[in-house]
Amino acid sequence: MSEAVYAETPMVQLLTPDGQRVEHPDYPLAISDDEIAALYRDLVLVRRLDSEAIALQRQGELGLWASALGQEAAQVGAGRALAPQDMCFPSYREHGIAWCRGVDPLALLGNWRGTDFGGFDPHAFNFANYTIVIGSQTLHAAGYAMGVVRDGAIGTGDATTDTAVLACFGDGATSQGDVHEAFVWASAENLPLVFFLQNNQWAISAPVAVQSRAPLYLRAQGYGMRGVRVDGNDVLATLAVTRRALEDARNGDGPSLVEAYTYRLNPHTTNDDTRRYRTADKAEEWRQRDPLARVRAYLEVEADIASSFFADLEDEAQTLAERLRAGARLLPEPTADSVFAHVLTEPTADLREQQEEFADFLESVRAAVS
Amino acid sequence: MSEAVYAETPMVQLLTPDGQRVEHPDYPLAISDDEIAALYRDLVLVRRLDSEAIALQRQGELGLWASALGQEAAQVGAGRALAPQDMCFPSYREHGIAWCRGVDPLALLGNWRGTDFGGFDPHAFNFANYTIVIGSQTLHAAGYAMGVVRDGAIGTGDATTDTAVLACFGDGATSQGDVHEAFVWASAENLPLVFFLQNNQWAISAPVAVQSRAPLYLRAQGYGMRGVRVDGNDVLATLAVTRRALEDARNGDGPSLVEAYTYRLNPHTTNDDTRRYRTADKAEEWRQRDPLARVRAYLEVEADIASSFFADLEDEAQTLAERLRAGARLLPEPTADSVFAHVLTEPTADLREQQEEFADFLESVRAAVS
Amino acid sequence: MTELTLAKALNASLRTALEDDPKVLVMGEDVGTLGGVFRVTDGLQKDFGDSRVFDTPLAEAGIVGTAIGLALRGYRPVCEIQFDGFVFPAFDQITTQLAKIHNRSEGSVRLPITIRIPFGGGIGAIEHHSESPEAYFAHTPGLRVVACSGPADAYWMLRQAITSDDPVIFFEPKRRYHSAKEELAPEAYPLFNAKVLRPGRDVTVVTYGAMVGMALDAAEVAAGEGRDLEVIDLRSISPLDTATVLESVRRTGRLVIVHEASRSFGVGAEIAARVQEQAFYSLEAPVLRITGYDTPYPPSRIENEWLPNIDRVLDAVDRAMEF
Amino acid sequence: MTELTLAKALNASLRTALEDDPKVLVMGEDVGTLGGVFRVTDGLQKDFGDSRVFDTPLAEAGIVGTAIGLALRGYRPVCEIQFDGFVFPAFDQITTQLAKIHNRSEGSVRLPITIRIPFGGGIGAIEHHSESPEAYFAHTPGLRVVACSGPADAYWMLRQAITSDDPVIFFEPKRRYHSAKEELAPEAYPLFNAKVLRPGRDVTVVTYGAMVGMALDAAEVAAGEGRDLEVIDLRSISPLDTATVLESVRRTGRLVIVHEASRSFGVGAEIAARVQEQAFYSLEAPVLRITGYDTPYPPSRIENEWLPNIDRVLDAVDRAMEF
Ligand SMILES: Cc1ncc(C[n+]2csc(CCOP(=O)(O)OP(=O)(O)O)c2C)c(N)n1
Ligand SMILES: Cc1ncc(C[n+]2csc(CCOP(=O)(O)OP(=O)(O)O)c2C)c(N)n1
Ligand SMILES: [Mg+2]
Ligand SMILES: [Mg+2]
Repeated sequence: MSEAVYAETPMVQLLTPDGQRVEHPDYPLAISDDEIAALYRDLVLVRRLDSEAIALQRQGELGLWASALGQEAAQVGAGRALAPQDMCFPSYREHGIAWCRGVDPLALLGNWRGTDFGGFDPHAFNFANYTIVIGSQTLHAAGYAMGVVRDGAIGTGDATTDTAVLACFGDGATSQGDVHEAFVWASAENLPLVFFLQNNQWAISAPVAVQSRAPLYLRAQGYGMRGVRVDGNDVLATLAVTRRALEDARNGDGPSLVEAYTYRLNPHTTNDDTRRYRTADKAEEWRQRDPLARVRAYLEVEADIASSFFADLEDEAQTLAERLRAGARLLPEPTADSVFAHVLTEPTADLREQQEEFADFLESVRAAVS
Repeated sequence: MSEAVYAETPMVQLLTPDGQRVEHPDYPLAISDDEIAALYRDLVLVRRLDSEAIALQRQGELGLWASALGQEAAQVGAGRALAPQDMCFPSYREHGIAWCRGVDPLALLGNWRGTDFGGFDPHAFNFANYTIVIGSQTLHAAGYAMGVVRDGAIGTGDATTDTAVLACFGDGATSQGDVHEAFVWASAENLPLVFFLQNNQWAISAPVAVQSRAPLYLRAQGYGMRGVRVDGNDVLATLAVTRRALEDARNGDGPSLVEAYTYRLNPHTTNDDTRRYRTADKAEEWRQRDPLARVRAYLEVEADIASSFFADLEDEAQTLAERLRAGARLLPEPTADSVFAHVLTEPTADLREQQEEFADFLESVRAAVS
Repeated sequence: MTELTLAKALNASLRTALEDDPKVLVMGEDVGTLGGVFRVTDGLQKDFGDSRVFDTPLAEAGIVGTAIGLALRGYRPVCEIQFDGFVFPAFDQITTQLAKIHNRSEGSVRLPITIRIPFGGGIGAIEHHSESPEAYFAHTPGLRVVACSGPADAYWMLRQAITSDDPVIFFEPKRRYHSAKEELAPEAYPLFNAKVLRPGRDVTVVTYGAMVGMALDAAEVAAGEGRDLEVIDLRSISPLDTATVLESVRRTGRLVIVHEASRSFGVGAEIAARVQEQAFYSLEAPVLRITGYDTPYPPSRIENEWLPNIDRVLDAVDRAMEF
Repeated sequence: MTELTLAKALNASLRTALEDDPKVLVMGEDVGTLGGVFRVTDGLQKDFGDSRVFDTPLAEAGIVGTAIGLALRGYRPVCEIQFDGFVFPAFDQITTQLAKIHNRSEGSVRLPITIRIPFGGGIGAIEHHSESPEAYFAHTPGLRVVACSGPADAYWMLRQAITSDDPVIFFEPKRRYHSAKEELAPEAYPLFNAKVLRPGRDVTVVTYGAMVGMALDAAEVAAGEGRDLEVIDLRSISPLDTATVLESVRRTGRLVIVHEASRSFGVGAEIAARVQEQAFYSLEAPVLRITGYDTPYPPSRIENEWLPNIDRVLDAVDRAMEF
């Protein structure tokens, strides 16, 4: 993307692609170098888990993976803006936010390995399970926010209990009726909800122009919501903008739409082939805006951090990678019991019978094989 | 509604409630007194068919009726803005537009009497059958407009073939996902489509505030569409604004949203009871803005029309009423054949068998009765 | 106990649920000030406030989707879908989310959501207001689907549905809302069990919803003709109480299934398939189905003829007896 | 004739349809430059231009709803739904509009729309990518529902679906897209007729979609064990070609129905219900169903066990024979 286009749309930026801190009048960000280093650590580890998952897919250990390469800053910025009590509703690509919420990356892999569809308890992390049907989760987020309002958990001034909700979705998702309905609910009921839209320019092979002729953050206005576009490759800007929107939500000042302008550097999933629909040069331009490089540049040039920081981080990433590599293969396999266990909270007689039938069948297969 | 609220939202008006012509810089309207009289005739006859249908319902001749009382100007304004080749997709309350399209009002009654679901051939009038599932028809309108584009029937400059599409829906419908998706399609593909939203302030018992905190015409902006609010009780303004939007569409200048600001004076349908959810004084305020009265005031005071005009029109209305009264009772009853005739374009063996079974059953009932 | 109409019995049930559990919410289009187009929620907003009983924007996906979110936050929403024909915009949220999230989350999340749907015809309505979509939901693992047939049972059934930790699609026979009053059952009967309403020896008639009353009437007429029909109100469509049906069919040897929904791929097909499999040697005649035809629900002036009725049921009984 | 994979056969079919009728359009998510996630529309946009073969915004209700409008304007759209699990946002448009407008308009309007849906499992996919929703559509009057089972048949079936003046839901067994090539059938076979693919005397096996191949394999194995299975590819689910099934069952006296979809309220139930009714005295054993279980489609590492397979079919054959 050329400088010109980058500049054409007003977009909040606090760290330039070459690592310069800049100020934005509406989004002052007081942040220490250690805190920036911590964000950098997140970015590196998230990227590492992503590339490790791709490798696992290539090795046949995962069936599929949806890479977040290029979107780490958007996700870590949003993820670190969340308070512990806030609830987040991801789509299927929010590995970086999952990381920030404390979800073990290994727990994410089962979904892609085909051992489970969830992998973790949403209540334990205030982070919902991945949702694949495009846009659905935005309505869950609106409903959760309605619950927050009914619980009186906004506008009390207590920063440890006032609660906001973050709904994640992509540029393609903006076309779905569900996302609109979530906008309707959020604005009509003034919900403590932040819509976090990662505009990574693509919905599989469809460029964002297939979905909209107007910049997406403008959609908010028509509902009487605040809307803002932030440089999604700038972790500081995304942090500041999302933090502000979440604060507004917690304070009872209603919903916002945050459009994190970014780019999906990898194919849609490991199954996808970008050569069929986009040229490499566009991706190359975006690589120049790499979300990690600018933070590293800042840290190396401007910040006073431990000299071992980068090496230690590389070690940590390596350890993580090894853990994932070993752990993926050990994820518990689905069984007759696991398939039937949670169809309903109490099995029906029919289900019990079918479960036994299935278990017997698996047993007979196992017996035949051995 | 107080003068204050009326003024609060910018709204195109060309004829004041007391019958004064006013100008609007963006919507000049050159219209003769005879043409205004013709519009008045439409308004009167549409109101008459509406009140006659209500009477028929009270007499048990119709099962239900959705009254358009108070919305006649919006509907006649929009209906008369359509060119013959334009296509219109109504919801279930557009009796006034049906009238303008030349649909025999009697043909509308079968739907409410329970003899049919359609009553006329949409292709014959470029007016789709009534659609009850809220919002659905807006997507059909978008698709039809896509067809118009593919046919090259826009932007040729030929006013007799360049074609626009009008999609009608209500304030309640704006919340439905389908309506959003229609906005997405229309704007992303720059379709020759005018969204005609009659904001009659109510969706059954829900005031428009349940759907939105922002004025509805603003919704358009977020999609990069033009949006305008017009005084929906002003037939001249609605005509001018819709005409302009349709012209833009025919010229290839893309979609618009026209919000006709009006009021549903009657209950939602003949089944509804407004006393449960709104006070009479609001309706009374709106009665002061009656869409017919202002045109009549204009014609009586400012225009030079035949002295017998009003009396002749009353006679015509009376004739129409009598025709409806007599005709409703004669609408063809559904039969075994009619129920099965159009399930598919060719009946299957199963359907044929069931049709015979049904016909035999009806025959046996008839035999038993006689 | 006093006698109530179905609408009033359901209203009483919602009222008690709201009283008993502060997490219960009632939501939907026009359920607030209006009290619902059928008045089932009459007076509830006034008494429980508009944060517990509230009108939603006009969008069914939104209603079910936000109910899911509310449940995730610990609430127990009861959603009203205004008419059967308007549940389809919510179909995606129901099938891909409501029915699957408990499973997806490996049991971590429970969605104790009740979706009330007035269903069936016979009220002289326009298109989309007389549908019987129960089979779609019954074919969707992860949902429970029940249908009440009248006031006596409905009070408890709705209370049980609301206390269920699984999503329940709760069908209400709308033509019964304001017709004959009944005394409420003194206590709850298991929600997922069928009920033999009239014992009989000759032919078993299985049905649910508004057709239960018709089937009982048919049984009266049949009795006059010396035929002893056993009438079973299915009550639960998913799970199906096959045991109760089988026990009956093993005695009578003959089964007629009645429902308003179109015949093909309807609920009757599943019952027939199970019964012929599990009571193969007991059947003296094939399982017969008296149902709506395989057409869209017809214009109302012919609905009473189109719907299953006493004549058609008796005709099927005759055919079953003649085998 | 050359041999083609299923994906290529369907591609050729679409290509010919586009060539033959300028009103045919191909639309859906990623069907343009990408050629569809399964490459079924590969190259079509390049050759027919982006006003005839085009990517839509990401919204299935919008895809079907705009296809309806296009049909009203005289077009003949072929919509692709990317995966079975993503048809549900379009369910309202399909059931309340697509299936009903011809009827609503008393025949004035025809909606010659084909909705292509890759369906079924076995490809190691994540949630929502392996569903078998055919029964929902089959239970909806006003739709025609077909499923192809392999390349040979698929070319003609899709052409016939596209020329049909009724809406057709066209299911494609996605796991077959890129597997074994077949020679295309030299000519079309009636779209709504079932086909006896393998004659046999002992037990009739009825199935459709990807299970057809498995059933044929099972028949091979059974033959080795001295059991002669007749295998019928249903092809059309609605209308059901009951006549072909009955003719077979009257000969064999035994029927096993196989499908991937969950058992309860599935397509198998309707077939069983019809056969027990219309071939009551011919049945030597109850009609048996081998299907997906009544659970959500499982995580892919266990899908091959969960899905109907040769062992389970043979087991059912044994049970049928033992009666
Ligand atoms: C309802 C639905 N339709 C189609 C799909 C298939 N699909 C998966 S991802 C995707 C594109 C999503 O694009 P976007 O919302 O921009 O998110 P991104 O993948 O870029 O993160 C599509 C069409 C789906 N998952 N759900
Ligand atoms: C999908 C759907 N849900 C609910 C209904 C029931 N219903 C009929 S009209 C109506 C209100 C519509 O309000 P609005 O869009 O403002 O149109 P108006 O009736 O005011 O003309 C509702 C909820 C419906 N017809 N369709
Ligand atoms: Mg994207
Ligand atoms: Mg309205």
